[in-house]
Amino acid sequence: MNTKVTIAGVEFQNPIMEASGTFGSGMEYSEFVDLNSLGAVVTKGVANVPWPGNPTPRIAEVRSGMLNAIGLQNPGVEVFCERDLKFLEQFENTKVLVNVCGHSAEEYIEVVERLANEPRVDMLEINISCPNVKEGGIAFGQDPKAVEEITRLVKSHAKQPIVMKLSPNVTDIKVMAKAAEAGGADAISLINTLTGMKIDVERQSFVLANKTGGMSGPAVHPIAVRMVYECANSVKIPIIGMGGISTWEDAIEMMLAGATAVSVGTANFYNPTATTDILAGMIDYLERKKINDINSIVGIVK
Amino acid sequence: MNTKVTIAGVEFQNPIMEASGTFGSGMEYSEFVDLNSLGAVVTKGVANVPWPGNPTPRIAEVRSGMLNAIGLQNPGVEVFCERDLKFLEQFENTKVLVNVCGHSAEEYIEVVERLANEPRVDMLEINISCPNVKEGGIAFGQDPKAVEEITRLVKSHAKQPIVMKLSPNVTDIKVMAKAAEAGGADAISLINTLTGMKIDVERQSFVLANKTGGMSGPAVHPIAVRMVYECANSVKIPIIGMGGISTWEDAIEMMLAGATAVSVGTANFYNPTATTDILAGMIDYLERKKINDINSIVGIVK
Amino acid sequence: MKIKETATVIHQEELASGIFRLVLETKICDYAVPGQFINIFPNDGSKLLPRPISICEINKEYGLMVVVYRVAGAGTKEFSELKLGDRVEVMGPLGNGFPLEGQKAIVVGGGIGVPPMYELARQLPGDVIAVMGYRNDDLFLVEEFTDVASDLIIATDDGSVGTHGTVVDAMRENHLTADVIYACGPKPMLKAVAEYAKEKDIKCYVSMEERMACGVGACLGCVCQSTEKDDHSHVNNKRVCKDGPVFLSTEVVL
Amino acid sequence: MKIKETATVIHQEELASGIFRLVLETKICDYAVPGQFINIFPNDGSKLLPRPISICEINKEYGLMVVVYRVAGAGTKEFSELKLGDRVEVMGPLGNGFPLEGQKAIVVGGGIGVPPMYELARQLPGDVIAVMGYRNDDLFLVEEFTDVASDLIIATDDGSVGTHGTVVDAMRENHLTADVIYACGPKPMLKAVAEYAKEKDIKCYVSMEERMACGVGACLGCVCQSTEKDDHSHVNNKRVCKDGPVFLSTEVVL
Ligand SMILES: Cc1cc2nc3c(=O)[nH]c(=O)nc-3n(C[C@H](O)[C@H](O)[C@H](O)COP(=O)(O)OP(=O)(O)OC[C@H]3O[C@@H](n4cnc5c(N)ncnc54)[C@H](O)[C@@H]3O)c2cc1C
Ligand SMILES: Cc1cc2nc3c(=O)[nH]c(=O)nc-3n(C[C@H](O)[C@H](O)[C@H](O)COP(=O)(O)OP(=O)(O)OC[C@H]3O[C@@H](n4cnc5c(N)ncnc54)[C@H](O)[C@@H]3O)c2cc1C
Ligand SMILES: Cc1cc2nc3c(=O)[nH]c(=O)nc-3n(C[C@H](O)[C@H](O)[C@H](O)COP(=O)(O)O)c2cc1C
Ligand SMILES: Cc1cc2nc3c(=O)[nH]c(=O)nc-3n(C[C@H](O)[C@H](O)[C@H](O)COP(=O)(O)O)c2cc1C
Ligand code: FES
Ligand code: FES
Repeated sequence: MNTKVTIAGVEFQNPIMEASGTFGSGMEYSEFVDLNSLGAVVTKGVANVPWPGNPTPRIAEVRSGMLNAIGLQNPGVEVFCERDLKFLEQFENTKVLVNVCGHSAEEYIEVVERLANEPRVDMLEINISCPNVKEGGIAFGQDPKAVEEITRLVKSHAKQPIVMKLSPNVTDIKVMAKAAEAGGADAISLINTLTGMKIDVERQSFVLANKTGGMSGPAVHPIAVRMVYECANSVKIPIIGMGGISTWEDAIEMMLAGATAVSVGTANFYNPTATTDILAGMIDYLERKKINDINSIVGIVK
Repeated sequence: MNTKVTIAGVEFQNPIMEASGTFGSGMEYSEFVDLNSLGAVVTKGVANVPWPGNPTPRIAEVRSGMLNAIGLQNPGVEVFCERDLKFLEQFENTKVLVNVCGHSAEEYIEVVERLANEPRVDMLEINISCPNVKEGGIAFGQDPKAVEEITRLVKSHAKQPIVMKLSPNVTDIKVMAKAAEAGGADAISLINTLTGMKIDVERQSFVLANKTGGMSGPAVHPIAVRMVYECANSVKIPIIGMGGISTWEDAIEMMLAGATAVSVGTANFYNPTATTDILAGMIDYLERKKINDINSIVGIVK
Repeated sequence: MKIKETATVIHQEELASGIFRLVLETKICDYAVPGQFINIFPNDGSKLLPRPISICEINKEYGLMVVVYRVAGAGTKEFSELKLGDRVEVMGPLGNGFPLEGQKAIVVGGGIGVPPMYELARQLPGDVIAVMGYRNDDLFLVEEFTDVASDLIIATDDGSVGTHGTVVDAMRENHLTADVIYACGPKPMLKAVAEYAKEKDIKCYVSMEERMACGVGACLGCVCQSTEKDDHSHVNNKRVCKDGPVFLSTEVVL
Repeated sequence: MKIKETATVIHQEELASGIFRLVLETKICDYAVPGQFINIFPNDGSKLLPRPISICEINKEYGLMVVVYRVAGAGTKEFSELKLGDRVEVMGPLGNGFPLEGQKAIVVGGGIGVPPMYELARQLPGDVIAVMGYRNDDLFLVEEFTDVASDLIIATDDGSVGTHGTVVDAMRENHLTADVIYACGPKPMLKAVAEYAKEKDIKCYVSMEERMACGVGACLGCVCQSTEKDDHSHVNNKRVCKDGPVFLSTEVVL
């Protein structure tokens, strides 16, 4: 059976990645998961310089999901290259997607250029959809003109293929997908988190120091499936689908809706072997259904 | 202790309503709940003529929520007045909000005019946010200009105060709230359902005949709280908050975020006494916190 | 009168592969009639919607109600793990039951449509012929029907027991006639039974199934198409939960 | 080595009002040291995140681990209903434990910070003085500390037992000194203990608390402010779950 999928010329041994920010650079979860068995590791968002992130509490639980307001804490691209990319060198079968964040176009470009000659970087995921930072992030991702522009700019500086990561906090995701495509994106990934809020009724104050946070987990899955479906039927570039995937059924659902590959995020937090468990379940499903090539289920539900 | 709240001059004995479409006109739940103890009954969306709604399946379960694609099946405003409004006459302590739907401005106006002289109608909730009908509904609710226009038009024909019901499927809910306010809305209510999708992986087809459905239930609550908060800090007109309220904590959270009243929808399906249970819990909370007037918690978390 | 309450599990056993018999202590049985159903709610907080399950047996004396269900997904899986003394939320009785008619009745059940016919067969005033369809020889409730029906005819898809084929094949084979037919099972079976009834000019009641949310007629989720304009929405849609689940076969589009 | 597995409940009892002692059979105990914690996962599918709970007692011989927790919300409420034989998902051991140091140590626990000091007191090589703070006379683990500490000093907020006041009031009252202090409890208490230690020039370890998601250092949810740039993100943030929960009192901003 073939489980290989190809996105922008990069071949993945299988369509399972973990979602940026939920897995570090893989180091912490390597005690539970053989990173070499994943399609790709998608690293935590990295900026040109270290970012301290938001004050705590940064985490809140909601029903069938969670809110986070990490605020893209990261050590900056230098340390990232020296430590995280170096660590990832040993996992030869697995591709590496580096998630890139910035407050401004210049900052994105600085990171992209620094990564240009790093052989371990197979693809760049450009995060224009983080709801937890004041400038940059989601501001880029909610206006189609800005999406197209930043895509074009990043693309012109990038050596590796670029995946634009879209925000679900928009009226029409198809418009954003088309803007990314028009700007020259090699692929899109969605969804990033939905902006939510939790108030502690006893303390009469916000649970998160940042007031709002990004919602993820199974609660957002139906919205993610809908958006992946809408995009798959609007653009020709491939889609990496994510949002609440925690079982193999969720992953298959996302592929049937039109995703070529899928990322697993929040599920890692309650099941550290979620990625490999999901992959095993998908393979069982394909065998049971006598499907020889995983690519043949992509987007077949119309 | 005062539990009375006032919206657009209409006084409600308490801030608990049930959400349109989840309670019929109250008849079916009157075996479980004394309708006379609610702040208001909000009726299922009614159009100028009977609507058959969508094909089945219309219901799908998702984690901590559900999808529905009823498609606004309703008997038309004539039957509604003769049967449902008549039934509601006996509950004198409870206000009646009639939820109005239409495919076009003309259809909304026809309903609003038919209801103008019905004494049992205390307020109109104008549904410009239903994701389950092809024309009308959400199309009005996703464009600020359209929101303002339809609000102005309905307001000019309405005898009762109007509440504009907003869609959460937008980039910036504040813009929609301001548009409704500019159009002359007496209040806004939010959120309607978030558009979602579920695919049956065994049958490789959509679970809902309509493909997409509106997501409701606890899963959407953090998004609803965030949006109510954003609107409360953007407009001066009062807000009826809803979306996933199933416990008294959820209701208090919504009021702390800025809602003057709250609606309970999906929770009725798994707890037919959800409305009165929630009211009892809220009163306990206020007593425990020695709060004499429920109005004093509205929007105090900033 | 409808009740929502926490019922206590008195007994549970697996009757056939994946088919469970659950005995609940619940006041619902005081008001229940055959053909009605109850909503059972998963305890797991992520599964909100009711699982509608037909009433299989009512024991008013002891306040007990029996349901028989197939493990179809996560909710029924959870139910199958309930043990003596466990507690589970239930609501009912819901819908309208079968009118009890006729000197001679045929009760027809297919698959998981078998159980609701049992209490009906017990309560019918006249002679009862039971026609039950199963996939294979993994039968259930056979003794029960043997006790209450004057005749029990079995059909299996694989021919391992009784007639090789459907319940309608079995009815034809046995040239069955009666004053009234009651049927519960998958839609194609209901359609075939309704056609048989029409041919033989027998009155026929069918029990329908649809995805539900409220279970009480409020949400309009569970409609089936009716041949005439319905009283509620005036649009040829009947609510399975409130106007049904039992309908005259001529009332609904099968 | 960290493990995620399904543990079996061996015993549960309520030690004081709302304070439960849960004994689990889990392989985690093979690798655990005092001061580490485990993640316990609710069985309810709508509650996804782990509940971090400190290890109170390790019994490697029988493969048992004891945790003591307070019912604080829905997750711990669910745990409090676990009975012998029930199964629950756990992950651990997580974080770094207390370094075992000194000829004479003071172990300080406040409220639900009391339990983690027990296994520490058992394993410390030198003399141990235990100083435990409670709200009122609803004490717990007193016998246990009496057995393992050379002295047990109690402080209560309402003065019903021991010193009327905080653990630090009790430490001052008894003019306590030692080579090292270990403390777990609410942040204001940790701050006061750290100040006492500084005054007396005693090395001091504190165990910190923060909202967590992954528990393994991946999500950056649980950071506390560190006095120096941290090794991981280079931004004065240490991860409680991975770099802690035990820190030198001088390493972190209290
Ligand atoms: C009036 C009525 C009576 C029924 N009586 C019985 C009975 O006596 N025994 C029995 O085994 N089954 C019966 N069913 C079917 C039973 O309701 C479903 O098998 C059950 O709800 C599946 O739940 P699940 O969580 O295991 O499956 P899932 O697929 O996980 O359920 C997901 C959602 O879909 C709904 N759903 C799934 N299948 C059906 C279905 N076939 N009909 C309606 N809703 C469904 C569930 O209620 C739930 O809301 C009846 C259905 C209806 C409408
Ligand atoms: C390292 C560490 C060790 C701990 N050891 C113990 C212990 O030994 N005994 C004990 O009783 N408690 C301990 N706690 C606190 C315990 O984790 C919380 O009381 C518990 O998670 C509350 O869960 P809940 O579902 O009952 O509350 P809820 O408020 O419903 O929980 C909602 C969410 O918030 C998180 N949360 C709530 N309170 C806290 C808190 N104080 N700290 C961290 N997360 C929290 C929960 O984990 C959950 O994700 C420890 C916390 C940490 C960080
Ligand atoms: C704690 C946390 C941190 C995240 N950090 C990032 C990030 O740095 N960059 C990014 O593009 N997305 C980030 N995300 C979003 C996820 O990559 C993913 O898009 C989202 O969580 C939805 O998937 P899930 O429901 O499977 O978690 C983060 C999510 C979580 C929960
Ligand atoms: C079955 C169903 C039918 C609904 N019908 C309507 C409707 O007719 N008009 C309307 O404005 N909203 C309708 N809604 C939306 C609800 O009124 C409410 O805005 C939404 O469900 C969020 O609240 P909840 O999470 O408490 O259900 C419907 C929702 C459901 C679940
Ligand atoms: S399930 Fe709501 S009307 Fe039938
Ligand atoms: S909880 Fe994720 S880093 Fe600590």
